[in-house]
Amino acid sequence: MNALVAISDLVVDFRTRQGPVRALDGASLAVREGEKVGLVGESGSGKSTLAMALGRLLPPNAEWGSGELMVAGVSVRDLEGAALRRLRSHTLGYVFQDPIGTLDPTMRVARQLAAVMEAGAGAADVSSLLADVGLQDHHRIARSYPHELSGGMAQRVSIAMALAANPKLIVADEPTASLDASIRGQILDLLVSLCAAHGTALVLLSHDLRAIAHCCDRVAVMYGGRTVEVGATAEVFAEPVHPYTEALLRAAPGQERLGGRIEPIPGLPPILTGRAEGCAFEPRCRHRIDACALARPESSEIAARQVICHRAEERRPAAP
Amino acid sequence: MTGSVVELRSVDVHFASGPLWARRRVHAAREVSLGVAAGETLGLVGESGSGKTTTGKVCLGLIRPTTGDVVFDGHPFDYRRRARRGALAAVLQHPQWSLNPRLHVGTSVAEPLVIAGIGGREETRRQTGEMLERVGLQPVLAKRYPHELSGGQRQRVAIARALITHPKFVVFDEAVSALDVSVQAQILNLIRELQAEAGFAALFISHDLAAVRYVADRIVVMYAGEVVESATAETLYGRGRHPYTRGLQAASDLIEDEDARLADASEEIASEGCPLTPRCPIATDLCRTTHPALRPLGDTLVACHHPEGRAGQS
Amino acid sequence: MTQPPRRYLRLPFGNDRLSLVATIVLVLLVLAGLLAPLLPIGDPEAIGAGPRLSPPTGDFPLGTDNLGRPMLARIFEGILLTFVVSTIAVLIASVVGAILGMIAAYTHRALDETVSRIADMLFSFPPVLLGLLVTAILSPGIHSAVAAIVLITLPAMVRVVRAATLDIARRDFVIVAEVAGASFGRRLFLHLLPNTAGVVAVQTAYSISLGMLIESALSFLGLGVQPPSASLGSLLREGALYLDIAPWLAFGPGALLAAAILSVNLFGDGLRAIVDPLEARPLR
Amino acid sequence: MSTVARYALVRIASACLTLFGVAVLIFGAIHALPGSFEDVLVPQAPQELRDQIAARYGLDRPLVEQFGMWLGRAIQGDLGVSLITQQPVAAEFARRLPVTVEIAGLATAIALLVGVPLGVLSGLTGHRRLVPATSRLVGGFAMSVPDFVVGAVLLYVFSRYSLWFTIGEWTPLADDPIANLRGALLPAFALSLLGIGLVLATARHATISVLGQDFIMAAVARGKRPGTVVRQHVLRNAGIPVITIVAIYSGYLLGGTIIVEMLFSVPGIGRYLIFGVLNRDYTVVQAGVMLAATFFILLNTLADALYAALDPRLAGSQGR
Repeated sequence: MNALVAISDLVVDFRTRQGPVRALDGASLAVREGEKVGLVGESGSGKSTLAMALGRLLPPNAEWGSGELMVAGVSVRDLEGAALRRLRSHTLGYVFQDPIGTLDPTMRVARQLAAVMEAGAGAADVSSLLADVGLQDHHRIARSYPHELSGGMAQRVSIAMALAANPKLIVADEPTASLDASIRGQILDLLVSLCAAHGTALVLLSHDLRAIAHCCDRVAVMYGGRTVEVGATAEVFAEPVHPYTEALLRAAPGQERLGGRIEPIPGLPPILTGRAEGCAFEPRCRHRIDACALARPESSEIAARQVICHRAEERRPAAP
Repeated sequence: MTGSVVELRSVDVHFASGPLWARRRVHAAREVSLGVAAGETLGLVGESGSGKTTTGKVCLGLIRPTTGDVVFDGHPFDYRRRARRGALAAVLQHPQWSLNPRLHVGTSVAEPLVIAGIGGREETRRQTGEMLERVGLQPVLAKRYPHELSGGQRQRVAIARALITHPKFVVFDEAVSALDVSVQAQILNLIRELQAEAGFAALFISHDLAAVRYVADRIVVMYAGEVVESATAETLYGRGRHPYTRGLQAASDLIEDEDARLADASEEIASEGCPLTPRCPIATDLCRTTHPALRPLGDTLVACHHPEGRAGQS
Repeated sequence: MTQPPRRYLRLPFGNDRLSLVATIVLVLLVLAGLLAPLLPIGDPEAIGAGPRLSPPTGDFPLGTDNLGRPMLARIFEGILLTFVVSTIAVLIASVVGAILGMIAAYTHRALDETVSRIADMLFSFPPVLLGLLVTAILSPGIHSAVAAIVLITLPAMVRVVRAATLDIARRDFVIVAEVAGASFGRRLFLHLLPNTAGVVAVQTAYSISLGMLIESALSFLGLGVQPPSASLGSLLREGALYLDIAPWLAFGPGALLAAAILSVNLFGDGLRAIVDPLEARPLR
Repeated sequence: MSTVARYALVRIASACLTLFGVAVLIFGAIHALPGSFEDVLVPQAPQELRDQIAARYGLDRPLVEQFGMWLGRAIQGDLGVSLITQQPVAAEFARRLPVTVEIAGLATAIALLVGVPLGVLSGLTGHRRLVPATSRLVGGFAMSVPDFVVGAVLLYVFSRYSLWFTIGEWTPLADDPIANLRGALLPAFALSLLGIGLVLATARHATISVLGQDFIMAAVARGKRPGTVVRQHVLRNAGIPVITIVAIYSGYLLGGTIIVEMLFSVPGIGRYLIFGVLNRDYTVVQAGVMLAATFFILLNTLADALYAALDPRLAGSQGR
């Protein structure tokens, strides 16, 4: 399988009134064709910036620094005009957090769907597309306005729109965060099964570790604008190498036993204004050593994962 | 339920909703009964529109029930504000709106004391500082404005303000939902510690079963304004009895459960019979016609005709 | 790590220079009106101080009117009158409107319905027409100009404050204060009022510009300020009579009126940008 | 009954209610305050003559009864007789109405034709610093210069160098359309300036806020051309607030024509009304204000109907 996405040492800053804020501080990630990759991180970790950078959709106050971002063999950074639109319309498909807000409130669903399909697509094509995303009642839904749909139905419509042009990669940014808990599972399942059926790669952004564990082959954990641990999902979650991954797993409620305690990570996530000179997680880390604050850790390969930590070698998991 | 600090007895809440030309009557709560004892945390879980926030507001006296009774500390709820100053408190959802943006943090924390008329100026300042320290903040933050604080810090301040009068009853409505995972855990542990220390009765409302299960002793599950299951936290670490509870569990644990796949139906709430029928994986004709009553099953109360799942139907 | 650059001086409108310039112009205009009696520009009401209908000269920088009064002095008197009349009227409307709007939004629903309905009714009179009606009833003069401006700007203020109050009243900190047992007055004055003040200020600024427009329109029609006092509108009315032979009489007050209203509007824009910042996101 | 039908019914009922309230307000204001009918007709007459006149006009009856009679006649199209000229008021208004409607219509058309394109364009290019400043200045200038100032300037310039336009002569449209336009364009332009400013500012603000919505970002992420996004999504959504402002502006026009008709000696309703006010001809004032308010309420109701067509969320069940 070929690399569909290749990101290496990508740096992105945002200009703000209070000066520059660094969103990506040397992020690296590769996605192969048809692969499902999870991107985990808290708000401010840079995962949304990374996702938007894939389609060159960053807001105007963003500044691309050093590093490379290749999608399907072309450098996204230099794309302009028709080539950029082609990347967005044919190579990539986006699914966003608020499904009702991403649909035009003044247009019926059928018209919005027809607009993203090939010219000449008729009502039958719209119906079959809706049926594909599990909407049985497609006549009624095609005639509906977005506000008349439930969040779950609207997200199915958005997924249909993202898949309409048969893209190579779907980028889903917290696709279930605004939905009711009881239907999150089915929306994720739908997304994963459709991607599998079309051979489409998936980049799934979430702060919900369980969702990532459920859906993705590989996971990239982000902190302070860097991908601090990248590896096979099951292995990373079973035996995390990076202390942040470990701490994150312990902090999420749900996996503890009755009467057990979850262990919060002390302190707050960092806001970087420039290149981090040490490890960004150092102030909150239980395993920190003197070197962590002084030297910037580089990526190393440990047990088939990429880990950015000074102590990665000593934390190597026991061989299976 | 004896010894309850707050008790709802068969509370119904109706209100008119929508514009004049599409006015509907909405049943926000139907026959809701629950009680919270001192030192106990009752979890209330359900998705948007389930009536959990309405129930919380009834407990706080912000909404008067259409029918049914609210009992506070053994007496019918006294809706005159003087009667309950300092006895009730709330921590709500939005960190960006939890504090008045025009007031110093310290002023906001001290406000319940000032309203209740407890202590002089010096005493108030001392208690504000102490309270900030107890929620893990530096007392110097009292001189800051809310916009200078992070979301997690603002929720800590909101908790400090809620507890400063030593209330008997505190409602936490989606108090951690807007926070990041690592900060969420800090606040959940803080709530647990403070309750063990201060012994107030707490109602913890959330759509996140995992968070509710972590802080609560007992859990009430609501759907479409009704209580569908009431169980101990211990029970819900295992398998829930109501299909809706199992749907929530499947979502939070992402487990495969044939009886837990709730549909995303277009008309979500049935007008007759069990309200979950259109979405329920194990619904039968009985469910479509007859409304299930809340009945005991072991140490659990459940409103379902088939609490044992598909296997139990045979 | 690099620190963001520090700003040592903060101007009221930050980097919004247009609003800053407008504010300075506004202050200068009002100062000119206030200090006019001390300046060596003549007495605005001295009939025959110079030749009649004189074009601008060294002695009379803006010429003289049909009674030989110096136009510069009359314009300075006029700008002050126009500004003061509309500001007083709008301040009355703002106070009444803010109180009505807040109470309507935060008390009983029936009161809210009543207040909103009356505001809607007042709003359904075209502004100048409402001014005409008021002067028709009260007889022309400053008092009816003030009444007209109050009635015209009040409904918009009520609407704006009501909407802002509804928005703030559902916020967490207001609900929490109510749970803690805060009195109605406390919630109103400590929590709602300070958080709607920005909106009131913006609306007041825009209302003042509308008020100046109304006052000068009524005076232009001869229904506002009566001689011998002069506002910019009444000066323009006189000027329009001599447009063929002495156009400078009309252009001075006209230009100044436009400048004053523009300054108030730009000042309002600056205020709005502070209260309700709207970031532009371009298409690419 | 469908929601749409019920929505229409409620709108119409509320318009009628507002109209009735306005009628009460006007009638009450004119009759309750000092300066009565007799004072206007026969200022220094002896008491018997005053009583006679009062009886003739029904002024000796209770106020409620007078109001009822007036309203009853007004609904049948009888607006009374002018106190000064003794001519029926309704006929006078009917004769002058087309002139005022023409000028107001022309002014609205100019405001939309100039304001909408400029506003949308400046909203779309809002990130360049010069554009917002220029559009603020142009829009602010248009909104700030009172129409009688513009009118005076136009009057001065064109009475000196006539340049095709005519001033002070009015040819009815039916007689000679070209000659009519030569007289109507200048007053219409003077009136339209405020409209241009209002429409420009509103269109700009609406465009900017629509551009910030998620569905625009989603459309861009689908690789749509900027022109397509503007045509399909921006214009439709930004049109809603523009309609509101045009409805408010046309209300202003009803008063604005008074001044411009005076200045340019146009024989419309405004001039008739101002003479009514100056002579305290209460029947004329009462009828004129009532007519204008009716027209304004009608316009607002129409605008509401238009939004409901453009924005399905309004007529529907008001979201979830």
